[in-house]
Amino acid sequence: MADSALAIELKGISKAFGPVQANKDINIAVPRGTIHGIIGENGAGKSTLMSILYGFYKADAGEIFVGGQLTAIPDSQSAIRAGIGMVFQHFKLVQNFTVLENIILGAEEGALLNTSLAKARQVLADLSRDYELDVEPDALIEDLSVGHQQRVEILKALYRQADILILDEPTGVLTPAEADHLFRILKGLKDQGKTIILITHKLREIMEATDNVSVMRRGTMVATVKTAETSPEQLAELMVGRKVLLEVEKKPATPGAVVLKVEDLRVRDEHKVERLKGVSFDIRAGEILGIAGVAGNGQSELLAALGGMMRATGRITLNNADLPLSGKGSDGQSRRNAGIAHVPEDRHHYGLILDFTAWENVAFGYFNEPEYQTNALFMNNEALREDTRRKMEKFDVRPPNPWLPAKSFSGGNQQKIVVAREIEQNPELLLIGQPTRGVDIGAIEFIHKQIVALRDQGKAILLVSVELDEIMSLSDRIAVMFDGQLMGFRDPEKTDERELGMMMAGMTGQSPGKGEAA
Amino acid sequence: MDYATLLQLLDSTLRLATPLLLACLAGLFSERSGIFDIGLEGKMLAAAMASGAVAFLTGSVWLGLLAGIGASLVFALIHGLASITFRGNQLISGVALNFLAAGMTVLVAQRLFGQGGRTPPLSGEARFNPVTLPFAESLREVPVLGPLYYEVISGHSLLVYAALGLVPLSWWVLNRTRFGLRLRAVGENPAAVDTAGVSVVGLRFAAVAITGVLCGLAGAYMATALQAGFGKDMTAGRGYIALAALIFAKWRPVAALWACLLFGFFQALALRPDVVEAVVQMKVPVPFLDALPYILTVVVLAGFIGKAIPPRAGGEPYVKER
Amino acid sequence: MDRLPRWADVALVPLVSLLLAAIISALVLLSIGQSPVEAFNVMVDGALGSAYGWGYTLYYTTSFIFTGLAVTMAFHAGLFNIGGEGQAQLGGLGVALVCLSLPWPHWTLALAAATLGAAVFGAAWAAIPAYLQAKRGSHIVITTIMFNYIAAAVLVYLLVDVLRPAGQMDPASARFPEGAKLPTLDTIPGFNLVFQKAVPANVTLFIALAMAVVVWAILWRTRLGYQIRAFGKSEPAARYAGINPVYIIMVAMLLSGGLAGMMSINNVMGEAERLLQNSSEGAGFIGIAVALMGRNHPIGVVLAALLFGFLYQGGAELGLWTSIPIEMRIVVQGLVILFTGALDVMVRMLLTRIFGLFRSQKLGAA
Amino acid sequence: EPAIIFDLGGKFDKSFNEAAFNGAEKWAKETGGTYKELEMQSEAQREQALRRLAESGANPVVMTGFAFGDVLNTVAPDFPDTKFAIIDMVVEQPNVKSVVFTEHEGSYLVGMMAGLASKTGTVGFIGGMDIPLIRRFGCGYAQGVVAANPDAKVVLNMTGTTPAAWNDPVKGAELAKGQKAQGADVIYAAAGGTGVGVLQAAADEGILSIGVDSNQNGMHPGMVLTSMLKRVDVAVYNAFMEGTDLAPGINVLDLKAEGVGYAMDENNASLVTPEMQAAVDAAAEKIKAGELVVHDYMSDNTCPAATF
Ligand SMILES: Nc1ncnc2c1ncn2[C@@H]1O[C@H](COP(=O)(O)OP(=O)(O)OP(=O)(O)O)[C@@H](O)[C@H]1O
Ligand SMILES: Nc1ncnc2c1ncn2[C@@H]1O[C@H](COP(=O)(O)OP(=O)(O)OP(=O)(O)O)[C@@H](O)[C@H]1O
Ligand SMILES: [Mg+2]
Ligand SMILES: [Mg+2]
Repeated sequence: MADSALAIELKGISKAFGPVQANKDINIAVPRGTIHGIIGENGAGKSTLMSILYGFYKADAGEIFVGGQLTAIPDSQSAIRAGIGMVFQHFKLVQNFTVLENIILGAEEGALLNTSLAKARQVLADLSRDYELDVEPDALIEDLSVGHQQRVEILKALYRQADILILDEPTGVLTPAEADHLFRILKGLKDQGKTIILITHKLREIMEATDNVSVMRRGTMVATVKTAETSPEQLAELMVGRKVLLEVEKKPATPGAVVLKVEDLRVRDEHKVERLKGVSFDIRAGEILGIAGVAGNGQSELLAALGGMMRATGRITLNNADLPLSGKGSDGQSRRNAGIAHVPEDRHHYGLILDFTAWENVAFGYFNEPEYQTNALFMNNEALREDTRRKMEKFDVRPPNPWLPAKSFSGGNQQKIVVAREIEQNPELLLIGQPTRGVDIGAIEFIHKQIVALRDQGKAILLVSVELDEIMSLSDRIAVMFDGQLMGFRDPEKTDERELGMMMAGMTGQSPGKGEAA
Repeated sequence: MDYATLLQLLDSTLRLATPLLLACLAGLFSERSGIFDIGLEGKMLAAAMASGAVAFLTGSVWLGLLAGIGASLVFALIHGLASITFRGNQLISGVALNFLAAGMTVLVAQRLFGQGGRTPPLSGEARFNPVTLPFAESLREVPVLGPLYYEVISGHSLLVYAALGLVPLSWWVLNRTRFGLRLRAVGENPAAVDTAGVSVVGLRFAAVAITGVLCGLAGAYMATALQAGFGKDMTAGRGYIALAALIFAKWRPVAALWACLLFGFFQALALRPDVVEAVVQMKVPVPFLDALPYILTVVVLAGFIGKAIPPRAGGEPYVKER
Repeated sequence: MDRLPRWADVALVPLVSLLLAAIISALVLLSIGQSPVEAFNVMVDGALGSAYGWGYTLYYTTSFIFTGLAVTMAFHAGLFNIGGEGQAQLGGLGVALVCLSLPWPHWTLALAAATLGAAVFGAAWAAIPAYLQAKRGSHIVITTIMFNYIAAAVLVYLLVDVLRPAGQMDPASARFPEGAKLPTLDTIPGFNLVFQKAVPANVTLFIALAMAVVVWAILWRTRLGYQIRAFGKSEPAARYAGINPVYIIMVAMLLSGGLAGMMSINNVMGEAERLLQNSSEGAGFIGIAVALMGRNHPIGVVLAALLFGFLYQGGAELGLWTSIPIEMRIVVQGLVILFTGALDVMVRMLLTRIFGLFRSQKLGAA
Repeated sequence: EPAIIFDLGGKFDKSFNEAAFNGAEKWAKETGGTYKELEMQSEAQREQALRRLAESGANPVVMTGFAFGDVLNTVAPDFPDTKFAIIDMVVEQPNVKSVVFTEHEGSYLVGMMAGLASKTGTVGFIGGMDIPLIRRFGCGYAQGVVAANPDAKVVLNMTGTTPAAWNDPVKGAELAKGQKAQGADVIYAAAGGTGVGVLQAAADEGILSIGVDSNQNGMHPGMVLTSMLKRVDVAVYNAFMEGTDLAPGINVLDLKAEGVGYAMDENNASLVTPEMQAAVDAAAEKIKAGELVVHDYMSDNTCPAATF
């Protein structure tokens, strides 16, 4: 018998994507008027579960109860009718429509627009007042900030009279101030009797905002606990399945001469918005500089500019030689020739060609290397395959078959291929972004070891990661990035998550660290 | 150029612009919903054949029109099946359907009439005949405007006026109705429509069907109004000119009208090299006039006269993802 | 969705597509009251049943290899070049200008120069759409369509007002000099044992086959080809790897246009021996079907070109000896493009399901 | 077995090619024989078509249209045992018969008819592809018009410069409407399949038209003044009759030989008064007798009565 005090109850939900079992016999109950958190590693199946609840995917098996009633949700229309609203990780807004048009889309009254628009304007005014959700109804979405776009998404759900609101990783793209504002809004909604399901990776947010929390691991639901009765440590253990020891064993650094020197680096995006606002730092041989920060504060642009993927201004020198920042000699090939290797943040989008075989991917970016050529005309594919086999064995890529296309390796193994390719080129400087995103614990440890080993060979490493733990445990020096600028440098031994978190939110930490830019 | 010549050119322009306009509006609906359609030509051709054949066989132009729309719809739905249901390459599908239509029309017409892929000439009720607008005769003597009204505006077939009427109608549907809002949205961001609980597939099929209907009108106009019967390859690339006009008009209905009138005017001019020569005081090669719509479209595409930004989701099959 | 085994993906998918196209074609024939069996017999007999038939089949095949390779080359760079038709016609112009410019002493010299002329003119016609795509993001499909029409207009103008000899009525250039006459297969020792009468298939066939090897080598054995393929698979990734998009788009399209242009040494120099209006006769478009059918691999392209050569010669024979209009071959062409290019997902789903059935049966039996 | 190849425009163009088709059909009906036929689809196919028919043993091979001239010149020597006949073009080969017509004479007669029938004093001429052959039609026509009515104005248009101009009824119709706007009330179409559109538009607009090559009077009864007959059918019929004994050389079919003329039947009986017919017939007799010489545009590329 289902409980009518429950807003949502899912029973025995399973979903497979081909060979991948994304959800396995999931049960979860969400009481009415609560904020319910869901955590889990990348790929644990959180988004899949919520997409099933929202009618976006169809479950292979299982039942959904809304307000105690068994409810079939074959499509999003049914979910909306059942009072469920969802704010996706990637917003579903029409960029060149106005806020109002986006809000009524799919929920229009009658075949003509003018009545719907007039009504929506009224409702919107009320909602904005009630929930601190003010947006300009006639603004185009493309002119709004990310935070405001998210408000539009929430308003969309509320306009459809959602009682149950699902938010999938809502803070990943927000500044700390915006995130705080969001949580205030969510509290307000909860006070009005709404039920909220919040997916996040951030234990801090779970602890601060939720009433209950469910933990998913590898497609299964491992536990649901009251937030007040748990601790971050316990949640982390539940998430990963064993005690998390993100400490990397490493000797103290012995920094040598300056390898990379960056001065006043500035980057504009295609909309001419300045994303890097004058960044200066340097990295020495045998040193890992970690860049911490909330995603979207310029870290990606920093890697792109250094890796030759984006035009920039300012000055960078590698071992005292100037590198051009635009025009000839500023592309990825030139950077590699100069001795910069680059593990990109998004391996699917940049680091690999998924349809290419492993050996073709090992030549990716290095197709001009002399050892891969037979003569001036032809490439030496045989040598390339041999080299690939060697690298795959060394980095324990499974299966070590150079002929397999990249897409048939799991995420962790794909990442190992990329890391092997870049590290094995024996670069002067390694740029490495989100090295362990979507990678399992075993592979994380392996990759971390490789990074440290490279450092110990006296190479310079620039590490960018949104995982603070990773930054803390790997870096010899930490810089925090906020709004396209570096907020300061810290010694990992002499700082803590609190201080870094403050800096990531745009506030200068209290204790001055060592290692400022020269 | 004297006034009479100008009127004659404009009269010709209106007739020649009509199939372009109908096809252009047809393409507009499909492309605004995110389905590229380079198969306008094929649909027009199929419609022209079907309408010519049925109008001849039944003696009724209206049945011919219906048959034309039906034939065009079949091609439109195959395009929908390929590009919406099976998420195939929309451009390749369009190319394929153009070939299919070019061949099938001749095969069928040859089978039916044995006249080398032609339908027999239509007459009387089997054709859309010119309509004389009210007061055309009596106002004819009014200086300047009278002849304009009589020569240029009056005296066209019903479909010409229908095409002109479809311009504001299309604008209104796109901008003032629920369907239009959703249609535009699905061409810009289908995921937004999907998560709003509206069927992307349904909307796109609706749009593709409208394209079919309008191409049907365009083809029927060719065979039963502009001409009296179908002839092999009678659309002669008009589907591609309509496509060019659509880009030229940046996917907007009212601009489409002007683009089609402009391209129709070029076609009318190409018939009168003597007039062109008299006006520009120089011999202009006719092929240049023929190529002018394409050249202008390339110039627009190159972004020299404002940038033509197609619907953002255009050409991409919709695959669910988060 | 389960993946298909590689051999099925490479061989079975195109074959099933072809089969579907053939079935529909047969239905079309039945519906217009013709016998598909008889039509097929006429086609086989006319295209493959005699040295004469082969002479034409191979002649068409030669043209289609060039245009198929042209489409393939662009496809690997992620570019859909529909402009083969215009590029081929401009290539014809190049051939004509070269052949008419000198009283060529020997065909080998003329061929070398004409090949260059064809490639350069074809490439030049592809250059503007390529540049607009690379630098201004203008959709190459639309610009190449427009350029087909512009090419046709340019040729009409040149043939009517510039190249037409005085006193000639049809819009065509003058006849090429004797020294620019290419040996046809019936004049080549060895081949003349088979081809005893004049056939249009000529030495260009060997150039086409050589180009297939060259294209294969470029795409899979050189750095340039590696970059083209990488760029075609993923543009952002190519940027990460330091592949210059402008360079790749330009080079791939110039090669593509050059290949399309080169078909003109077959038809303009080898057969017509003068430049005619619409000399390419739709071969540029058939290149799309050939490339799709051949799975964008030179070996596949050669085989598909042979198939289409058969289809074209067979179709001409249909027009000659039966009451089936010659347009039948356009229908088949459209169907092949539809099934191999636009409904390939459907075919693949179908096959996957069939394979799935086999697999579950095997499991059940085990 | 004889064979015939129709030019672009097809055998059902109601005009030039259809005349040839009728000749072939007449032969088939009378002799009970069969013949091979082929329609051109594109410029580049001509040589293949010719070779294929010769190869298949067809003899004689008849082709309609000047455009075959060049390829015939190269193909004929390869098949010395096959006889060829070409219409509208002179090809000097030992096994080729070239049939040409004096279109200017026939056009002169219908021009007179137009001049006499016109009430506005303005008549039109719409040619197909702009080539000297078609100018010969236009020039003869203009001379006839002026002979009947010295004050008359002749509006001349050509449809295009490529063979596509033979088969573009849409353009033909637009040109006819344009000529009507310029005052023309009789329009002569010498444009193959394009003429279908001209005659249609003229009928729609309520003015008269003149057909060409075949008798097109019946296409719009009461609206087609007459047709300039060019007896392509006779040429084809004769060639088929001669069979393998086809005599090579140039064969000029002129007015005297009844190779050209104008058409009278019940469809246009009401349009042509006895006086008109008498005047035209008188001129025809003079031409046959050599008393009246109609200037041939192709003889010197000039025209005394019109400028192109
Ligand atoms: N559309 C899809 N097709 C195939 N596989 C999918 C699809 N969506 C998700 N998966 C797979 O299902 C599994 C669960 O993915 P899901 O996105 O639900 O994880 P998640 O917990 O939301 O991860 P993250 O924290 O990265 O968002 C993953 O292995 C993923 O690769
Ligand atoms: N979206 C997808 N579409 C197709 N196949 C997928 C998709 N996601 C994952 N796979 C395939 O499913 C298999 C398992 O992938 P997945 O990434 O879930 O592995 P994993 O167990 O998480 O391994 P790892 O920890 O190394 O990432 C792999 O072969 C992968 O290629
Ligand atoms: Mg997720
Ligand atoms: Mg994984």
